[in-house]
Amino acid sequence: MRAGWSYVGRRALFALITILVAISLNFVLFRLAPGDRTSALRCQGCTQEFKAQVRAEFGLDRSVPEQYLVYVKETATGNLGRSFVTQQPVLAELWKPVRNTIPMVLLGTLFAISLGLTLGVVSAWRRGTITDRTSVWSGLLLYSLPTQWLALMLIFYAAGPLGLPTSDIADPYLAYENPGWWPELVDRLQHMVLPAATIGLVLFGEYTLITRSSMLEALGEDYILTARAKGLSNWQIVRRHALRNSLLPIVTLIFLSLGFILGGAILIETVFNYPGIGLQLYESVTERDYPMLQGGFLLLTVSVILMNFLADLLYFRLDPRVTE
Amino acid sequence: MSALAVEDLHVWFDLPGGRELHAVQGIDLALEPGERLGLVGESGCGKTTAILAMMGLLPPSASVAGRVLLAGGDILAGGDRTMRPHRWTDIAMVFQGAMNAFDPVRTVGDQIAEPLERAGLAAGRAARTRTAELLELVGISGERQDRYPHEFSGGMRQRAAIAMALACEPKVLLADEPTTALDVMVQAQILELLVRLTDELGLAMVLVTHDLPLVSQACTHAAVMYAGRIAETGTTRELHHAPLHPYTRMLFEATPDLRGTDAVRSIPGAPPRLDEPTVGCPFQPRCDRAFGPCATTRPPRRTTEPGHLTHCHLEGGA
Amino acid sequence: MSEPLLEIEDLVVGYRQGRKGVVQAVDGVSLAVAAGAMVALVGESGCGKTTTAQAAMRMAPIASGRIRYRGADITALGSRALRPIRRELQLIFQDPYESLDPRFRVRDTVLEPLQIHGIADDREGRMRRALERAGLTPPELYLDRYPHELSGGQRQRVSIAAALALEPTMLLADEPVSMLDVSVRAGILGLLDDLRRDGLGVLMITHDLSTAARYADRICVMYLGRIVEEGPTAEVIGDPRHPYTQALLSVVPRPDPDDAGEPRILRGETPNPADVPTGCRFHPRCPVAQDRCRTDDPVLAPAGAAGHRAACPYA
Amino acid sequence: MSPQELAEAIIPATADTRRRPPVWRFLKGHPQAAIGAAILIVFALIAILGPWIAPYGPREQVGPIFGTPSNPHPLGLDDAGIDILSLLIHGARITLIVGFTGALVAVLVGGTIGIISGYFGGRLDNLLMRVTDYFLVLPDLVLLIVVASIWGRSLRNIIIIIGLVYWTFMARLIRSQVKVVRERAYVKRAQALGASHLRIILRHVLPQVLPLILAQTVLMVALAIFLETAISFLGLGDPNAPSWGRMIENGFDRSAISYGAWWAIVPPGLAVAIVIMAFNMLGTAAEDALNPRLKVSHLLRRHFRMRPLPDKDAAR
Repeated sequence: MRAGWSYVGRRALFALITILVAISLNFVLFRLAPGDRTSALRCQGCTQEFKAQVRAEFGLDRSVPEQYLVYVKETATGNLGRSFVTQQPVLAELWKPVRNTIPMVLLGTLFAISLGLTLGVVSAWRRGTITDRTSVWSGLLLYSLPTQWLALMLIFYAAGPLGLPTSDIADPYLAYENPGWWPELVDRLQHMVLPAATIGLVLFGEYTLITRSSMLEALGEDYILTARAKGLSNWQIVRRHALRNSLLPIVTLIFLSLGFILGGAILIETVFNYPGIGLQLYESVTERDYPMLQGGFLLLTVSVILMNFLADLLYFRLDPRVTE
Repeated sequence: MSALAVEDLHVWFDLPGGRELHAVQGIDLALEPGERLGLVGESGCGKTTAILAMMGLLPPSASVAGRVLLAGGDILAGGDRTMRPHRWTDIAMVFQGAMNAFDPVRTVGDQIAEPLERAGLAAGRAARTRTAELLELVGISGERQDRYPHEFSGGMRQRAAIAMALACEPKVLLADEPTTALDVMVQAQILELLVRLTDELGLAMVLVTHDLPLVSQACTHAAVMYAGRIAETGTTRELHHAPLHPYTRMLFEATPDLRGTDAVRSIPGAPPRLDEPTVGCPFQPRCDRAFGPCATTRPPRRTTEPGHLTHCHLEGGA
Repeated sequence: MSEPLLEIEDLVVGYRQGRKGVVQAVDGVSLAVAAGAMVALVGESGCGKTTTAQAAMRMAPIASGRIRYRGADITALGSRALRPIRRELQLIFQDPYESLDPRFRVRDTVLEPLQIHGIADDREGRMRRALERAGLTPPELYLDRYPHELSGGQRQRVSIAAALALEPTMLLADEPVSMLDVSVRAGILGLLDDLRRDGLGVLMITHDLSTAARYADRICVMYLGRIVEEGPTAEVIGDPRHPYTQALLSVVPRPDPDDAGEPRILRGETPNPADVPTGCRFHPRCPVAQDRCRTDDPVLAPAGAAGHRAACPYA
Repeated sequence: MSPQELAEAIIPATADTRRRPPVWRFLKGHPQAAIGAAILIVFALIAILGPWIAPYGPREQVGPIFGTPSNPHPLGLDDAGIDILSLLIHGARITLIVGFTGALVAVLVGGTIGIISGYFGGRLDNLLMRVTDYFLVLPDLVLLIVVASIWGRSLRNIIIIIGLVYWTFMARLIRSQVKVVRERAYVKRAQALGASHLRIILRHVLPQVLPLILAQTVLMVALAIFLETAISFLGLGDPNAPSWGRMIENGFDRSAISYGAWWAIVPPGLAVAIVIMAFNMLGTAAEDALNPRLKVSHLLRRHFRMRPLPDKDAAR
């Protein structure tokens, strides 16, 4: 197993280096913008006091390489600067919306994974049947829908009949009534349904297609013929041999699609006015709150990198060949 | 009673456009326990298709006719339904690329034990013990059953594939080019193993190969296939010393011998297409002894010694 | 026999393999091929026979040693200076299904070497002559076919025709028939034999001793990057001196079931060039190994008749 | 036995299937791809003929705000009283141009790097693949938002950024293909003959990977269009280009929902969905056709059939 641990070590090192690259890229991208962090162009409503504080904190009167080092150091210690709008630390400002986003995205993704994987497997198994064709076409269709548009369609055509709220994360009147945790939870969930469904539907299409073709590839392998020769039933072949092998590429793809999911979250939260990290980013863009934008971008990139690392670990668990 | 008998086996494949390819055109084989039969032929002659048909492993585009008798009972009559109970328990197979015959994410032992559990022969601890025994039988330490296929070398994987085939103590073993892609020395090891196992366990084995010398050395009997038919069957000695079919003789003439001095001659031309009906003898265009009836009449089945059969118009040997 | 065409002297080829360091695929190989001669390089997979041929073509990184062609050192020539040599030395590949570009007609495949070497005069004639020489007559029948319209044997002949288009003096054939059906092998080997009689030098790489025995003048047996035995074919086959050659010969299947001798099957796996034993490389598998074999690395020394050498003190 | 070997054992060499079918044969054999191609041709014609077939101009107020669909305006009017059908027709050109050029940038950059990396291998390959590794983990839309908000809102920027985000996918894919082709004997032979790298790449390598490049380009156009609508929706699109993405944004931004003006949002979204779907249909079908591993399945629902023995005399 020593070879295995060196694999884990190397993937961890890669993740660390990638995070450093992401931090550097973040620095460069925002340096390329006109003006410095505190110029009138970029920090219109800032007080002189606030500007001076930012200048000192990030060494803006020093040379660019020195600024870079300060930036890396500050970032490493968790200081991502202060929001221009609220003048509060970025990290704390980001934490609130992130807490709102995670359950919503998780709900949608789990929905997509469970349904997409099932339908993909069934579809590959029943290749060429009506079931297969239906799931391929519906997968293609869902995969092709613009996320924001699907969200709008749900507002137009699903919210009314289902009696679901289309905006915000909670009913504002509920706070005055203080009815206890159960109605509040139900209210939260009701607000989550449509955003999560949008994410779920879009991903569901993608996952169905990926699972299907990955499964089909596995079913063409020689060891499936061996399994058939050994007298295993179709179900045993799928369960014991095809499934695990076809899951290998899917795991990577699901984790890799996290970047896509986060992008989707921006669009969805904007449509549903759902106070998550996506809406926060959208507002930072419209309000030109660069520190928040910079911090949000870094946070999302790092979370994608960590997810990739998780995928590597999972791959290591699933595939005995991964040691080199 | 023969361990395995094949009677008038035909296989067709559907081709696009409603056409058909008649891959196996009525072959007969019979093996006693302990016999090793080499099924020899060039690529595309139908030898692999024939043994896949004996295992019932053909794709849905295939249709089959004829009988496959295991100890006297026809297992082919009901198609896949009557085949399945016999697969691996009575008739097992060693595949060509042992490299790919194993699932890469499950241990070797797991995959050897799998048919044991399926057939209700052994489970849990008993299955592990049996798996270890099987591995020892093919010369691999039983402790290696927890290893994964990629941790085995090519030769070891082929041994493990043989162990897997023997799991349910079948009476018949089909081996499809078991040594192709292996080095000469490893090939010798595998052949030695197969010969020893058939002798010790009284297995009947069909060895499919394109390599005539291999059959001469490893098998007691041989069947030479050409264009979906059997050109000649007999003992390996009969085939080498007194071939009845010119194809058999010409194949030997095309094979260089380590210490031979005879000229090595290739066989001109190429095998016929199997998606069109053949008139007369399929080998006639390439045959150096073709005469009148060969082009028009399908050669009759003839025999000289018991068990030495041919499909050829020539009388008195090739 | 005239002056050697191709001489390989003390060739060492190393590959970097991951973090394991350098693997010596070929470790001190010397051989020579004369005009009108066929030399067979025989051994199991991973013994370095293909790498040797590639190094002779200057297609593998040479760590040390010399490659001479017609007496001229080509070991360090740049790609421009190498061009005239590349006209004279031609490779023939193992797999006829992979060696032809599926998008090229036979015509294009055979013309390509002429285009690469900028030979403009009589292209058509050269192409036809090459096809005829390779046994594809009349050429008109094949010129406009794609590889998928040819049989395996025909593909290999096209491959040989492409090699002959530049009228080379030396052929390097890497397992030229191992992917072909038995019935057509003899035709391809006979063709190579005819070319040898016409005065070409042929270096044939093969794992099949029967083929080598039948067609080659000399046989070099390789084991783990070294030549362990070499000599005239009749000598090596009839009177093998190295225990490895002896074992190898004993397991070659013979067409006659009555010809079987007692096979001396070596145990263990095909050796791995990344893990070379000390002393004699063969000692862990050798049936006659002594204590000194563990430490002493034997060199090729005369054994038996003239020109026959083996790398074993007990030969 | 591998699928290819099985096919070869069964079918004589004369029926070899190694050569790839030409485009029309591919379309004929894959209805999914044919439908996709047909849809794309229709949209391409609309994009080309836009100014001549659109009933009104893209900035022409022809009726009331959010006018309902009616006879002269079958898809209604938007928040500025502009005819939506006309906007759709004008927008087709912009959307398709962004999609195609964005994909083209990605393909050119990624394809070149993929081929160089795969063909030459070694240290250069290592370096280039490390770089793509880093790019691969960047969340695409988020990066796009950041860059667009810093660089400013213009079509050119969007195209460049789309190209820069997606070249990595292309490079990875092409590289692995080229690595396979590079080991083919005919490439080795050309090398042994002393052919230049450029010649080998152009004559032997590129033609082999071209079908895959084309399939991927098609899929990439879909992605690029997707990204354009997303970035436009977030208000970072080109203010002067009325693309479909901007139409959706406009509808949303100007409260089409509260007006109940579904016609301001449904048609452009539907157009985007149809075009993306058409690209995906074509692209995935091509991808599947190029994947030999999908040709054989050993899991069977139906089995081989039994049939009576043929009549002996007829067989003769």
